[in-house]
Amino acid sequence: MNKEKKIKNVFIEGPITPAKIADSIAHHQVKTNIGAHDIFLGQVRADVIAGKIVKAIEYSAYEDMANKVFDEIRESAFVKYDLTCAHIYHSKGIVKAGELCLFVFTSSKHRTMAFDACRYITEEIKAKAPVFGKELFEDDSHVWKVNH
Amino acid sequence: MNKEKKIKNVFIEGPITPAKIADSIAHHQVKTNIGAHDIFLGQVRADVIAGKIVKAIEYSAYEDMANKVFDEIRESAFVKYDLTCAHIYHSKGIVKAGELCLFVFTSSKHRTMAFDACRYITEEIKAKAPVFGKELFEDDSHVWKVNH
Amino acid sequence: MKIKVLYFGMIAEVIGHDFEIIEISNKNSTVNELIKLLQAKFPKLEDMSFKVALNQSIVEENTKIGINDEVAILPPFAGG
Amino acid sequence: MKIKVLYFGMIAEVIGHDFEIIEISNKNSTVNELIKLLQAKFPKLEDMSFKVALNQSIVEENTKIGINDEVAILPPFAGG
Repeated sequence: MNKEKKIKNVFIEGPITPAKIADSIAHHQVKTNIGAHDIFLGQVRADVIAGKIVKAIEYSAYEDMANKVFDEIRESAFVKYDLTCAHIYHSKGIVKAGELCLFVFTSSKHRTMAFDACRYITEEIKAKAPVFGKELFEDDSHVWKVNH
Repeated sequence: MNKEKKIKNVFIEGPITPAKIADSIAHHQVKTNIGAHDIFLGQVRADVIAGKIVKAIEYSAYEDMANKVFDEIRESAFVKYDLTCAHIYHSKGIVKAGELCLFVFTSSKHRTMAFDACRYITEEIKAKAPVFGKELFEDDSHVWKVNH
Repeated sequence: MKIKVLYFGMIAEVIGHDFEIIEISNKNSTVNELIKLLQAKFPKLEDMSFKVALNQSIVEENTKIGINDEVAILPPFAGG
Repeated sequence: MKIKVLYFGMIAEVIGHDFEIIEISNKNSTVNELIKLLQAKFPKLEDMSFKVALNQSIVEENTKIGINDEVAILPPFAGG
């Protein structure tokens, strides 16, 4: 039974929609041992950089490695925290300013675990996932985004 | 100009729907200075108490005071944290197991503030809002819920 | 003087109403005196945990009650 | 030996491709030697910050590169 574990694809083409988030929440209503959910959403900002406004970010990734990293982060969250569920979705391709690029969703019996795990997963993603972002300006020039 | 501040009504009759949450998220996509949202959702658990399963919680509140308390909590979050937006919705009436009874939504330029504020608001609500919950069992008996 | 006292949750259940008009002794009555009066009337209250709000703010037991104050007896909170 | 090197983000932009087949000196080549070779070919890389992954895990510069290793040059991360 040395079957290799199937790694989930975390990437969604384009922005993550509010409808997608509502669907995910609705799917958890059958799990009546859950008392608390925490959801983190990353939204693309129309930052002003050297006088030019960011109109979108174009995300690219080393997808195979990124999916492996997302899976490891998720697994480690289940080890560290008493979770019922944990889900991660990240955009690839163009996400306009105001649209959502990251959706982290943790659920637990009690709020402390849901809060701690959501924050942990988000910080781990920012630090460890090989995802790259090209901030596009109105004049079609760009800069590369770097996480802090 | 000694006009009294209009206090927002935080209460929603019955459960908070995933569609309501999606709508709230969508309304924030025009605010392109937001980079991070954190959402806390409270969900009614089908706890087993003395061998009986909770089928729903019936929420009641000292509504005028609760809305004042929610408003104070929200205002204090804006003082403590650098927030763009903060919203609170709480159910009144019957919320079945698996359905949502609390929706806290914070938005900021950066993730730290959104996370900290969402947790702060949630803890403050649990401690300070005069909201009462009757845990209803299948046999129509009940117990009163107490926050910890 | 007569004051209106609001009851909530398990307190309202024990007392059997959402509110009552209560006669308290004089203009210097405190929250503590009101509690004693209610406990004499409803002995079950002695075993129950609650807070008292005057005009929608939680107050200490030594707070004086005024004639137009909105008084509320609040059982443990269960919001969220 | 020949190895395949993957480029991402601003690194791919500077180099002009998403991947290249690179000839490295021998079977004991390290990540550090590959970096020096790439910097000689693309001087702009000297001013850039990046990490190297072997088979989808970040490695140190003294790690040896094997013939079937998947090598990737990764600029700073910007996920979320």
